[in-house]
Amino acid sequence: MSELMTDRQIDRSKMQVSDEVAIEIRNMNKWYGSFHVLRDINLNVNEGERIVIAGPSGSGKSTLIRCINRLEEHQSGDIIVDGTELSSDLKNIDKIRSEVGMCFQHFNLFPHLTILENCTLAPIWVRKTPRKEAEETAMHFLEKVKIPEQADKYPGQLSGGQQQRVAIARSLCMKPRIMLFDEPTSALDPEMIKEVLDTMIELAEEGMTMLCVTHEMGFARQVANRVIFMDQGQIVEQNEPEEFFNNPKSERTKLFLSQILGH
Amino acid sequence: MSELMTDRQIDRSKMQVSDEVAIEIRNMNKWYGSFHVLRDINLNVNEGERIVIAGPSGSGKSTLIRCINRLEEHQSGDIIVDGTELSSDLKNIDKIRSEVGMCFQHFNLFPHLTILENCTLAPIWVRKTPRKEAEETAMHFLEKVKIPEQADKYPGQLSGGQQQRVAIARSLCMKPRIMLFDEPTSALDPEMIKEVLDTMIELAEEGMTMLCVTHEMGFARQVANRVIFMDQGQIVEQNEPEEFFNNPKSERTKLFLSQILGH
Amino acid sequence: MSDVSFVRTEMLPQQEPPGSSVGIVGWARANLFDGVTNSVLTIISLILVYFVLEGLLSWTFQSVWNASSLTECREIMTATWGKTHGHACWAVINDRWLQLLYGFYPPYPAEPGVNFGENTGAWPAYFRPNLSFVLLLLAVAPVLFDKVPRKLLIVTAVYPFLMPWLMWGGSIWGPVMAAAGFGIGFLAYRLLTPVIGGLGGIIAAIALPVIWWLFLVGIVAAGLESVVSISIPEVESRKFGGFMLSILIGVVAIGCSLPIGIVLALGRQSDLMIVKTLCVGFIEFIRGVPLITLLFVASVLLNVFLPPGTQFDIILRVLIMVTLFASAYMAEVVRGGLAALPKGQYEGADSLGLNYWQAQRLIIMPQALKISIPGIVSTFIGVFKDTTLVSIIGLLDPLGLSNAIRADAAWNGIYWELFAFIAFLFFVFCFGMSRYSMYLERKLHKGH
Amino acid sequence: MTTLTDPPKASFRLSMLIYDTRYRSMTIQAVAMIGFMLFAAWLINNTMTNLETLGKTPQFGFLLEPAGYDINQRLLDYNSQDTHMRASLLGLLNTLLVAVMGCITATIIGVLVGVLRLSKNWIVAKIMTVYVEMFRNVPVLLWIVLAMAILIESLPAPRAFRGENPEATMNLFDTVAVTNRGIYVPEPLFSNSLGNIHLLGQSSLRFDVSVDLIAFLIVLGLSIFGITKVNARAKHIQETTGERPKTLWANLGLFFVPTGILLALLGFHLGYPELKGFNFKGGTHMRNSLIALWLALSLYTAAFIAEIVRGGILAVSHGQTEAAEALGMRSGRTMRLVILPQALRVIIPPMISNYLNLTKNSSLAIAVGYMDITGTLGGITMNQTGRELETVLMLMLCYLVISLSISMVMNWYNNRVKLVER
Amino acid sequence: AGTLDDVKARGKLNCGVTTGLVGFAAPDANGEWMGFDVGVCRAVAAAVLGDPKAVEFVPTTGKTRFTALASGEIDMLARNTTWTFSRDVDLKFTFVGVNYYDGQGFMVPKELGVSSAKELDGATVCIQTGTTTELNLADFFRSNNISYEPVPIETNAEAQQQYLAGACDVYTTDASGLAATRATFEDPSAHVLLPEIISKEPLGPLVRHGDDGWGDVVRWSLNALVTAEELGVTSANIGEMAAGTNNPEINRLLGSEGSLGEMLGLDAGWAKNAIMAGGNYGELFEGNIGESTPIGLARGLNAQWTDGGLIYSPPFR
Ligand SMILES: Nc1ncnc2c1ncn2[C@@H]1O[C@H](COP(=O)(O)OP(=O)(O)OP(=O)(O)O)[C@@H](O)[C@H]1O
Ligand SMILES: Nc1ncnc2c1ncn2[C@@H]1O[C@H](COP(=O)(O)OP(=O)(O)OP(=O)(O)O)[C@@H](O)[C@H]1O
Ligand SMILES: NC(=O)CC[C@H](N)C(=O)O
Ligand SMILES: [Mg+2]
Ligand SMILES: [Mg+2]
Repeated sequence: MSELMTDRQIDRSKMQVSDEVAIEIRNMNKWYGSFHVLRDINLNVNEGERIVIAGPSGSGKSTLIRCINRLEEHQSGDIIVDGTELSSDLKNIDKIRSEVGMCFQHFNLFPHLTILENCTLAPIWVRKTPRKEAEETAMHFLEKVKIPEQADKYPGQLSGGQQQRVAIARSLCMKPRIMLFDEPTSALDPEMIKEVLDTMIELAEEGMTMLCVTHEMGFARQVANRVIFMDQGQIVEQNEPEEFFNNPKSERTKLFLSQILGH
Repeated sequence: MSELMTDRQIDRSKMQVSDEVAIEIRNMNKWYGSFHVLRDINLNVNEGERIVIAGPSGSGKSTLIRCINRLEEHQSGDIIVDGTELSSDLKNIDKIRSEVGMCFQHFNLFPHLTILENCTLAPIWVRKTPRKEAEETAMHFLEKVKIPEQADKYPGQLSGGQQQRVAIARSLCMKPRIMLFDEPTSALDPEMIKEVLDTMIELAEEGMTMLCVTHEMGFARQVANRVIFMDQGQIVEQNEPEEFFNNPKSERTKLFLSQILGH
Repeated sequence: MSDVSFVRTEMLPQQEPPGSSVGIVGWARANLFDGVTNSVLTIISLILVYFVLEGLLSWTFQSVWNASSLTECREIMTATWGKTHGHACWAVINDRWLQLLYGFYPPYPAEPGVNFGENTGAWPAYFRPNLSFVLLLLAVAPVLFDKVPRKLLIVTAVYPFLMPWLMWGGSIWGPVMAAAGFGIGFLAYRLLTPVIGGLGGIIAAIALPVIWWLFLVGIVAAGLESVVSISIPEVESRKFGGFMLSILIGVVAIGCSLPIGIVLALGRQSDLMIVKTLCVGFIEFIRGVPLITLLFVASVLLNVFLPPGTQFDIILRVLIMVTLFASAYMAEVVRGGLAALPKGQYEGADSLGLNYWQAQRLIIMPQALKISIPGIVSTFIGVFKDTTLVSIIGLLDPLGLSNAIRADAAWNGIYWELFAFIAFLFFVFCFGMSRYSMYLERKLHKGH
Repeated sequence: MTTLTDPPKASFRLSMLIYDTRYRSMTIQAVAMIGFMLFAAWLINNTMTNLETLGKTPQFGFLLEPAGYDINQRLLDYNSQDTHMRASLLGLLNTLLVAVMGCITATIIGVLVGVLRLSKNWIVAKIMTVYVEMFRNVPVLLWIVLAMAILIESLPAPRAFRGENPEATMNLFDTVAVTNRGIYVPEPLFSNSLGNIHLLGQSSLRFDVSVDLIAFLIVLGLSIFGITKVNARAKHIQETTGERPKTLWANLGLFFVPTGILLALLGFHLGYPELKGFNFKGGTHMRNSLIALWLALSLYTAAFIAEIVRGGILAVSHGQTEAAEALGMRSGRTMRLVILPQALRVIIPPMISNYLNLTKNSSLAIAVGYMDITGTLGGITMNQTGRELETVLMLMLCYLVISLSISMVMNWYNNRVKLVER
Repeated sequence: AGTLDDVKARGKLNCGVTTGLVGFAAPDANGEWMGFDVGVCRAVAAAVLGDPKAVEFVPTTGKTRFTALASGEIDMLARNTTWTFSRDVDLKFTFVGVNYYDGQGFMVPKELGVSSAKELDGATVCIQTGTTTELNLADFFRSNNISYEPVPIETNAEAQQQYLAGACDVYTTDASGLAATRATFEDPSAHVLLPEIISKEPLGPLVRHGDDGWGDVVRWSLNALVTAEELGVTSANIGEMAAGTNNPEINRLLGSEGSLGEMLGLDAGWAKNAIMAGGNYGELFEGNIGESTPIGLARGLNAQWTDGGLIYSPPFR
């Protein structure tokens, strides 16, 4: 996959990692029917960390991050987000979901609402923010992703890159402390990828905790402070990006890296 | 856009231009509703000429060549193809269409017919050729475009480049004296573009009169004997390829060339 | 962050999921008892199903099959179970099922004494509707399924002429000569076009068959019949009834409405203002009124609209009206198919020099119709169900027959058994077809 | 062909009518028009000749003659001496009545079933599937007849309520009687009634408007106006502070207090049905013919609506639900704010064409003796007067007007909700 | 051409009957139509075509019967139809005679304890739509100033079901129909016919106006049946009688004397054929609806005039 197509200077100094734990996953297992899709996952994410998850298709990357905001249910082990344990307790789920933003591969904007409405919907109904305030926040984030002028259009009228940026803005409007990205650029054309990655880098610079499933290795190298490699539902290797790319330990990782960096 | 990716020697000597007029367009104007899409077009094409039409999107290139076989109706001026004036007279239209072959960007093959049937349909029904003969001709042209072995497949089973070549063969089966191409390669992957361009070059070598809307500047340079540049419904500049590329006269052309050759 | 670096040394094996989430227990947990509301719903549903089945099954299966009248049925019930309620008397179906299926279609050749004497049971003429039905399946098979050999298309082409002959009987020359009309049209076009030009050829190709059908078919057919007599006994349409009638009306209506519907759809799509207005007017008119009013027209008005003295029987009149009715719906279905075709197909055809009709016939229609098949099947189901309305104007379709049967002294007072049987047959037919159209829809989805 | 002279400017030739695209379309249209006119003329001519021989020239005078028959289920006053026109009017109202009632219940049942078919509960989903398939694949006429039969056979006759130890009793504290002749419910009565206004005098189209009703509607209107005000304020507050104040009690109060006062002023009381003689007297009677038709049409149409609803919901991609959930919205809100608005676009157009079908199917009322317009104008009136042409034409006209109005609404809606796209 | 010629040319008589009324017309399991009205059709067919089986029975509802006849779809209608002024004059049909003198009656369950129609105030009445009985009913209750609630029903079978289930208190239609219906009840004795007969319902076959020749054929076919009973000609003894008797009227009737058949445009044995088809009037009556059948109607008004009834045929002369 191509290197990150950004020409700006990335300011790694701002990306501070505190040592407060944001997400803690302990011995987590998940099955789809009788298919063991996540096996004994252990993962600690500190606040401000930027983690990239990579791995071959079907290795359970999406499933893992979907478990974190309970879009999928895990069957054993614990997931603790920001001190709250994810259980079947609806209140906990609500609490966690409003602190974890999620950004999908296919954006999943609401086509019947304008961009602005997309961004204000959840703050108004979930956070009970006054409309005015919600709209101001929304405009703030839309400016941040550089499309304030599209606020009154409908998603169908935007390009893919713009839509993905709206999706990010929409999550940000809930002021989450953690952002999950599931292959946010893989449905986009090369030019648009750049737009979206730029936005993500900016977020990283502001110290947002991020978990990102992506194969943009340039992004991983420059932004992440940890890369996790998954295979067959397990975390096979994790390391700092430099180490990970230059000096992979496991055979599986080597094979994978040779493939995706090779061509 | 990339240079022509062909490695074969192009034999320009064979490409003779006679001085018989194949297409004559005089003061032609066309409107879509109240939108003046073609303005005062004057163009003479001699038999054997190979003309490339270029220009920015929306400049009316497609409309122009669609007018030549009356897929669109023009409102004023004359178009005379091979001595027949294009008027509302159905007989003339039929006559011209059977002498002018057209090849679309999206191929427009008939998905319910096999390749062979696609190619024999018009000869049998329009030219009233006996089926046997039509099939022989079809196979001949399929061989020419190098896919005789696909004759019994359906279009859906072929790759884009193969489909486009079938589309060319289909037109050729009507033994047209003039071929019109509307961005025949722009829906194709780079590798497939080569296949199609090769086929077109071969045609050119055989002295076929060709009008081709394309942005393959390599093709234009090597094959065309005239390049026409259109903008806003007008012919802005026309010249021999060498002159056109190396020494454009109009500002508009310069700008355009810098854009498409630049990146 | 010293804990960052981690390498798994050995891969974990695939484990069995916790017991509660798989197997029957897991399934039940996930699908039936997932939360309080769901559990309550499940229990209520189970109780409901139990009561319905209990009543229905005992009624259906603890029943009387052999009796010659309702009274006898009741006697048997009283003797067996001590009460007459809660038990079905299927004897009425046993007694009348042939009638419910075939109406009054003679079980023997319609003109007794021809070859078979008065012996009514000798040579069941039921084989004629049965054969028609089997041939129908053969005729539509190549249209509906890709894998069927193309040769069967011959059956499809012959069927429209063969079916009326089988059903109504009479001389074979009538249908043959009617089919010959198409041959005449074709020949006229072929032979006359070089002589009098394309336009003349077309006019001749239309006019000659029409003249042939209107004036000559009868005479020629009669002549041929007197020379070489090939005929089977005639059956008046009055004798048609029961499910045979429903199927007949449905099949004829769909068969005939297809060409009309195509023409209407093309008219509605065209940019010729008047043609378009006429087509839209017709379609919207037909779709705007209930079928029953059209049937009223068939039964009380059609004769008024036709030239004085025209006589043709009620079944034909109903066939005409139901056909018109189906055409309007068919036109909309076909229009949907046309709209789904990319514009490039029209342009491709144009650029090759095909004229309008050639393009329609060779390029557009084959594709549009294929897309429309699910819609056509649904229309057929609708029309087939709607054939029950003919009972209101006195035709003896299954519902009409149920009235007639209940008017027989032997079965006066019977009720549920008849309707259950009729509903069951309709269900089997329609359900089968709707499944088929779903299968088609899925296939179409995959194909694109 | 090097030199091209000016192309010959051909003068008009007859063959251009066929071969010239400009004239050809005119030719075709002219031919179509002439063909249509000839056909119409032929029809009209036949009709005229035939009617002359039958001695029935078309005329509509019969509409003003006394009908002579009675109508049991009626929305306006009527007796057998009223004209055929009034009988038709009553029929038309009955058609509309059952159509409107049917559409409402069909929608409710259909939406419910459609949603339940998607339920995670296997058995509920399966039951709903059985229901849908059962109703979709059996003719509606059969269902109407069966519904009637079930009502008649399974409910108690009025005489079962009689005697010392009646086999059947009234429901809901003796206020509602469910019998096999229909359902008797309490009717509203006013002791200080304001009377009626008679409109259109003695003509066949006359109708009465109850002043009580008008007063009631006005007060209700005012209440609802008040409620919208309260809600608007609540919305305003929500937009400024984020919290939506509880409006339930204010709404309830606004709704019930004024109307309650008005009803008290008018001396509102309920007239209860009571078994007198052969039948229940008093109360409002919904005849079983109406109920059977209503039930059958609703259940039949609901099966189709259920499929539409299911399809509509499935058409909204799962990603939408996930996105909403990821934003922290609960399932109820997700449904209301995200899924439904999108599903409705897909659902409404086919739904309306099903309403149309229901209205047309209501013409099967004759099968159960419900006096809709097909039963009156197209049934008894046609039969007693022998004016087939006139009655059938009028009948079609009525349905056509209803259908076209519904189609117009549909087109309007479709244009309004088109998704904005590039 | 006249209807008679049409029928002869066709070789079949199209006869309209009801879609089903016990005793009057209904198809059996073999699709053979049976009943009193059917008998009239067969007699006419036998008279005209010599074959009682040469009939095409066209089931009609109360609604379609008149249009079927007016449009020529059927040649005659024998569908327990009442002879009324407007049907004759306005709808333009010729009633050729009366095969059953009827009147509209009421049937109620015995347990209601009703003994007179006047006590039916407030009752729910089942009634067939599109019939004279529907109009009579409205008139009757109106003139007696009592209220009722009509339950309009399309067919007799449906009406019977509703009545039995108690969906209506009373069923009213032609008394013959009532008796026929009651006869098939599980317990006929639980239901009574009220004494009032509120209308005259002369039921008879009818044809279109404007073809008197055909009207005569049907009329005299019916009369032949009546006269045959009066003269003692039965299907059993008709064979020997046809050979010639000493009663000249019988001879004229059966064609051994005179040329009545020729005058009608039929062959001489026309009446003989008609009578052989199903017997004379009395035999038809007894065989289909008479006291020996489950329906069990007494002759009553429909006895021969010689027995004090109204059945009376003009002379064959
Ligand atoms: N709803 C489901 N039911 C059953 N199996 C599923 C389901 N969703 C995913 N799976 C399976 O679980 C495994 C992991 O899926 P997941 O989507 O997490 O992979 P991934 O690593 O995100 O792959 P990709 O890079 O292709 O997105 C796959 O084998 C997939 O087939
Ligand atoms: N059917 C139509 N109705 C109205 N306007 C049209 C129609 N087709 C094309 N146009 C307009 O006419 C102009 C010329 O269109 P045309 O397709 O000829 O451009 P083009 O030069 O081929 O552009 P491209 O390179 O994008 O294919 C455009 O502005 C287009 O929007
Ligand atoms: N019950 C009937 O169908 C006939 C009723 C009545 N004799 C009539 O002619 O109208
Ligand atoms: Mg994934
Ligand atoms: Mg173009």
